[in-house]
Amino acid sequence: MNPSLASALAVFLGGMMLAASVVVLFVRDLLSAIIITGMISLSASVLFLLMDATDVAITEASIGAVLATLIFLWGKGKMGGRE
Amino acid sequence: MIRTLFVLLVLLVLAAAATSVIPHLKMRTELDGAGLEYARRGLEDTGSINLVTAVIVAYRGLDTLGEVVVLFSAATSVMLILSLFPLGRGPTDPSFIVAHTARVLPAPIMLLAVYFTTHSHLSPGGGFPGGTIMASAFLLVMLGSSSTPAGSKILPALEALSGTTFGLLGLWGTMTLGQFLNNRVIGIGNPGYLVSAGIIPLVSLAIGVKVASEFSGIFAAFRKSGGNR
Amino acid sequence: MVTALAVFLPLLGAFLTAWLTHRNERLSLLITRLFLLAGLAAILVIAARLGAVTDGGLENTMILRTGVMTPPLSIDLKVTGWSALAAVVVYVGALLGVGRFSGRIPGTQPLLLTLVTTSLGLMFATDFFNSFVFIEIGSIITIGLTAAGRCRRRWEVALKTAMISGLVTILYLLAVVIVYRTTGELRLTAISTMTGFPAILVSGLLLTVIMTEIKAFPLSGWGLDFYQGVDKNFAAVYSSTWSLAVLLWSARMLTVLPLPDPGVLARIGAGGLVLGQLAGLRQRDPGRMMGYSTSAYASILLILAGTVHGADYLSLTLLFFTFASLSKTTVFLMADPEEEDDPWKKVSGYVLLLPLLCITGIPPFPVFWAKIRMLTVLADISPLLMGAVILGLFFESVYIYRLWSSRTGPWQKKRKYFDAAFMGAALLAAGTVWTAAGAEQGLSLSGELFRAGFVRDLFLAIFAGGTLLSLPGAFRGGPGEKSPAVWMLVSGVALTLLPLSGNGLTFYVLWEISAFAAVIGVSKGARPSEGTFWFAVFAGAAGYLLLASLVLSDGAVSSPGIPMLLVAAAALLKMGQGGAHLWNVRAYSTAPSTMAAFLSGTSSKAAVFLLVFSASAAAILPLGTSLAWIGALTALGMAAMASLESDYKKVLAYASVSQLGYVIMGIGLTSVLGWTAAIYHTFNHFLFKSILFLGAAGVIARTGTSDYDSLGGLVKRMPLTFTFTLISVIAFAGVPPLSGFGSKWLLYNALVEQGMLPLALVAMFASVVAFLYAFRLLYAVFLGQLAPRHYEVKEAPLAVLAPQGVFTAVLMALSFRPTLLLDRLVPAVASIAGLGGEIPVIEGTALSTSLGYWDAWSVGMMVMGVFGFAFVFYWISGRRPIHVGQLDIGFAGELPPSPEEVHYAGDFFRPFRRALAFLPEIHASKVFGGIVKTADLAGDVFRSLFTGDARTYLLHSLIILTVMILWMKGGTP
Amino acid sequence: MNVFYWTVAGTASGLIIVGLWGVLTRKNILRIGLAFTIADTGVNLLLVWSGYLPGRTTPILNGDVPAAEAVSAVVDPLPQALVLTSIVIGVAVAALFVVVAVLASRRLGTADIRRMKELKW
Repeated sequence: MNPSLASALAVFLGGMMLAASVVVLFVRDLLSAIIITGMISLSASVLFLLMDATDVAITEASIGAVLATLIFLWGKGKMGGRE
Repeated sequence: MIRTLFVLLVLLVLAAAATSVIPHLKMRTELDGAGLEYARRGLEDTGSINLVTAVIVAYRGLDTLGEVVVLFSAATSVMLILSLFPLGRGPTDPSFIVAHTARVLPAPIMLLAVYFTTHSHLSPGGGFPGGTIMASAFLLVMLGSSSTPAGSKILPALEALSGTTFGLLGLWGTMTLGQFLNNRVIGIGNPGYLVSAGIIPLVSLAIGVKVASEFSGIFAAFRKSGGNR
Repeated sequence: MVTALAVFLPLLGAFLTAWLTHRNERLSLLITRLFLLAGLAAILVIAARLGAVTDGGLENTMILRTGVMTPPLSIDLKVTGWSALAAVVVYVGALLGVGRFSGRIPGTQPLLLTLVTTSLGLMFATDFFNSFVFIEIGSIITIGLTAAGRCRRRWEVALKTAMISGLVTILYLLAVVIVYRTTGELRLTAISTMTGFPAILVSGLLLTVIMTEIKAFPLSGWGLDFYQGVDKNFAAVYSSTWSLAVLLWSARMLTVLPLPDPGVLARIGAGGLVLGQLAGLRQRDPGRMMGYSTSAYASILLILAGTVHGADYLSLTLLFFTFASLSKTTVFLMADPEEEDDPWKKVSGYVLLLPLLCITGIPPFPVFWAKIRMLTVLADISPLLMGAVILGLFFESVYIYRLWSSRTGPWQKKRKYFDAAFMGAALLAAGTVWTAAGAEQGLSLSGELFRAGFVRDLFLAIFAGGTLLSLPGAFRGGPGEKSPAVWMLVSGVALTLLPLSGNGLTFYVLWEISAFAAVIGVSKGARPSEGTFWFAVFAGAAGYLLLASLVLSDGAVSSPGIPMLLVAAAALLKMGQGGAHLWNVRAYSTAPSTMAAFLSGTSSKAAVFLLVFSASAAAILPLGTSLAWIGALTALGMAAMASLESDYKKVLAYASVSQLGYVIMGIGLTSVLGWTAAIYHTFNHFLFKSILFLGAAGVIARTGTSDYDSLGGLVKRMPLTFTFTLISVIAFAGVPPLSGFGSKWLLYNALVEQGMLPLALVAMFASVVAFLYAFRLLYAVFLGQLAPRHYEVKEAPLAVLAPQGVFTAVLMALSFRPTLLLDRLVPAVASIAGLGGEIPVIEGTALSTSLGYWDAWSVGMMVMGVFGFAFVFYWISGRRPIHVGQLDIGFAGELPPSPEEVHYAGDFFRPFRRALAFLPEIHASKVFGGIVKTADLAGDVFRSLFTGDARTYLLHSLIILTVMILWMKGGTP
Repeated sequence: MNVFYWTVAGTASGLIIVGLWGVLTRKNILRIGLAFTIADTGVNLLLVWSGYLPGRTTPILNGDVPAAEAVSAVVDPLPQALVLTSIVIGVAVAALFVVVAVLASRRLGTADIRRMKELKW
């Protein structure tokens, strides 16, 4: 991939991820927080791809992004409204 | 609030103190250390085209065994805890859409998973993502049925079988070549073909099945105590 | 192959049982045991091949290669003799705990088996990332088993553990990044080659990880909560599997950390030991105490890593941590998890003793050998560091003793709860024998530490004779007491061997054995807990002072300067001087009476022996005058306390301390006369205090009370006891012609000779006060009105009466013929180098000094003559005596207002009470109370760090990390 | 390429700091779990980043990359292998954490970590 394109993408993704991570901490709704965390993981897997780590990208997408999110969703469901 | 700011301050001081390490982490342009060796001789040593798999399954197979054990422990713990302290409310009837999706999708998903798992030495993928995808197929099956699917009965057996296989494959290496988990106990064959790289495909398959059964076990335990809402 | 089997067999078993556990629980449990046994066999084979047990091959290695090629490309597991032995403990711990934990909570077997493989893997790991994987498995299983355990607070504990392990993961992986980027590989040994700031950063990260994982203060908060809240059966398994593995892995890691200055570790460790254990002082929850103790061992590891190297390091870490782990396992196995608040409620302290003493490192338990070697090394590096370590260890022993002495429950009848615990105890005992036999220090008794001669033989006679004569009574416990005979015998034998010790270490070992056997003996009393605790604490303090002195003076019992000061302090504590009588009074009054007789009469002479033989006169000279004053004031104060007290045993306890004050006074004079007086008085005290306490034992055994107000008038019921007591009271009151006068006379001579008139006045005044309590004792117990419930009381049992007879015979012989002793004592003392002053001369039966002479034989004969004459005159004069019955009280027609006042010994010295109120009990209590309170307050400051909020614990870790990085960064340009 | 390199490093470190910040300050235990996940993601990024070399390809020696030129053509495979392990460990721990958190909040009646400190001092 074009180096400058990669850089631009990295800056964009990185900025988004950092912003999203702060949002996760402060957003009121836990459901949104979980979804946003999943998005951060997904963005990370794109960064992995940009760093030529295909195996890692696949694993992060399937395990880190999907599975972890499912687990947290289950947890939120089971925990109910307890805050 | 004060706590929030204080903690941030501590973390920033820590980060600032650690910044001196930056000059030591400049971007490399050439490989060095162990990475260089892997790139240089990895194919020759293991017969695996995918060097990451070569490292995971062959060179540092012990780490991977450990990794499998991590999953095993976590899954066993989760199942144990949820069986000791049930959360109530068993599986609910699936909706029409879910039920039908669940009937169609698992087969192609399974195919993808098997490909990932068995071709780990040839292309990206490997036992872990493969196993996870297998588990998601199982999850779909589970979501599509109102009772616990029949498959979950054989899960523990599969788990035990794949785990034991992994262990025994490892001990085979110790017995013949004096090296636990050596992949060259059978010839490494012709790199690039499915049947090559010694026992790497076998180990990957064992890992895949093991991971799949662990995650499926977790899902089943979750499901039993109420499923997703 | 064997290595692979040893490591991976349990894992295969885990896979198998994971499948089985849903089907056949019993089969699954059986398979678990079988796999563990097979693994144990394999590891034993390895240990034998490495020569770890017999040939000390701790450094021999055996490599288990994995993967393809060799490190740094692949991963090795390296088994050393050192880790093989630890692995044996892991297997043993798992085997001991499997039935108790997995047997009670089905479904835990796979996790338990995996934990074993993981523990072994971590101990054998040579790869940085591989270690990480093992650490993660261990944490996960810990969380899982904690949550599955039978304990109310399982969720809280599991969550905290999970959060800690989350932080550890992050810090560790950061270290992995830096290590790989700067060294290009991941072997553990590569870390030590790092330099510059990356080295500092990695050191900081790993040190934080290690301190958190091994629960070193101040990162021990979660560990304390863990041990308090966790299922005790799981804690048993955890202690000797995962906890041990992490400790030993950390032990290796600490040696490869690229620290700019390894001394940092020792400082962190020593500081953590003192402050952390200070925080533990006030601890009441037994589980949490074990947590604090774990934290102490973590600090010890840091200290060792900073100071000791090579083979010494290996053997020390092995001794410390394997035995501490096994002990902890044994302690936890004795807990009853059904009792949530205090799982040890039903355990009698007796069965807890072995593992607890093992943890505190009392000789001859294995940890002791490690401890003394560590202290020896530290003394060379920095005495201050050593002092800090000793202080920390003492704090630890305080709460451990409290844990022990507060368990007063009856013997647990349910044997099944104790099977595993007994196994653990047996293993500890075997380990003790093994280490003691292999201890390089050589426990030979053939050497001569103490110059042979009359003085030594005299003490030998005291120890042997006192033990033999106190023993018969010990077989017959008083009301509510259990027989202390066994422990008295152990203590006595150790005492008897004391004068024969060949070196300082032997002396110390015997000293401690004697002390702690006596502590156990005391615990057999009717209401033991308080007395036992205080006795243990003071004995522990004295022991640590002695140990410090030994280490500082290179194994001699003492040498001038600080070591002598420490020895003197130890002896004073042991003799209850200068305010330390708190323990004597509490221990003697709660102990079985014969045990008190043994302690006061015989055992207390060990401290005199120590002082006499460790003090070259030159060494003691600078202390002399202060010693003499301490002795004098104690003699006076304690005599006053004795007069005001109305508990038989307490009176004797105060009296005992008071009399030992004279001994201290004599020793403080550093003159021939002074020492002669001191040793002579020691022997006298041995005689009359044994008689008095044995007499008290007889009285208490028969009447069931030691309260003056309920006694009285026993003279007709127990005439022999009365006679013996009378004789010894005359003796110690210092009335001629009996022997107490002789030693006091010598002492006054010595005081006057040295020009210490004020001291002489105090001593004489103390003698007057002594007369008060001696007089009251006779009246309160034997004279006056006999209480109706004692009408049928019989003479004391023969077991205590006969020894009193023997003692009295010796006392009488010595009274009339003191030269029997002095003939040899005076030349022996005179030949001790460095003692100044006049040498008394013995001519015939008379002893003379420049101030005058004393002829006991003539005086005795004269007194007898006078009495005989009076008796004969009385007899001839023909007056018939009127017999007055004991109950015949003439009150001139008045009825006594209340029954107590009939007994006129009740509150006998009320008038003196106010006059003497300024005296010591109050002040001693205040001083010690102040010390305790200050320590508690200081401890509370550090305790308050542990808020219970897991986030705070994580914050501690991060703050420590930041501080360490900044600190080390500042240290290197 | 330096921009890319340091951007990833900055993102990763930022995620770690924010994640830890969240762990140390949030009260809901599930959110603390999320914060851990974020920090983990940051650490994983950092690991892969440490094996990154500019202008190279995935360490797979198929037709595009001949084995002989591998040394100058592929990125470092080792950190990738480590990250795979780390990801799996991360999700395993997360699963256990969530289960414990759920049960803790059910048994204690609250998901507030400040209430989970019965054991202290």
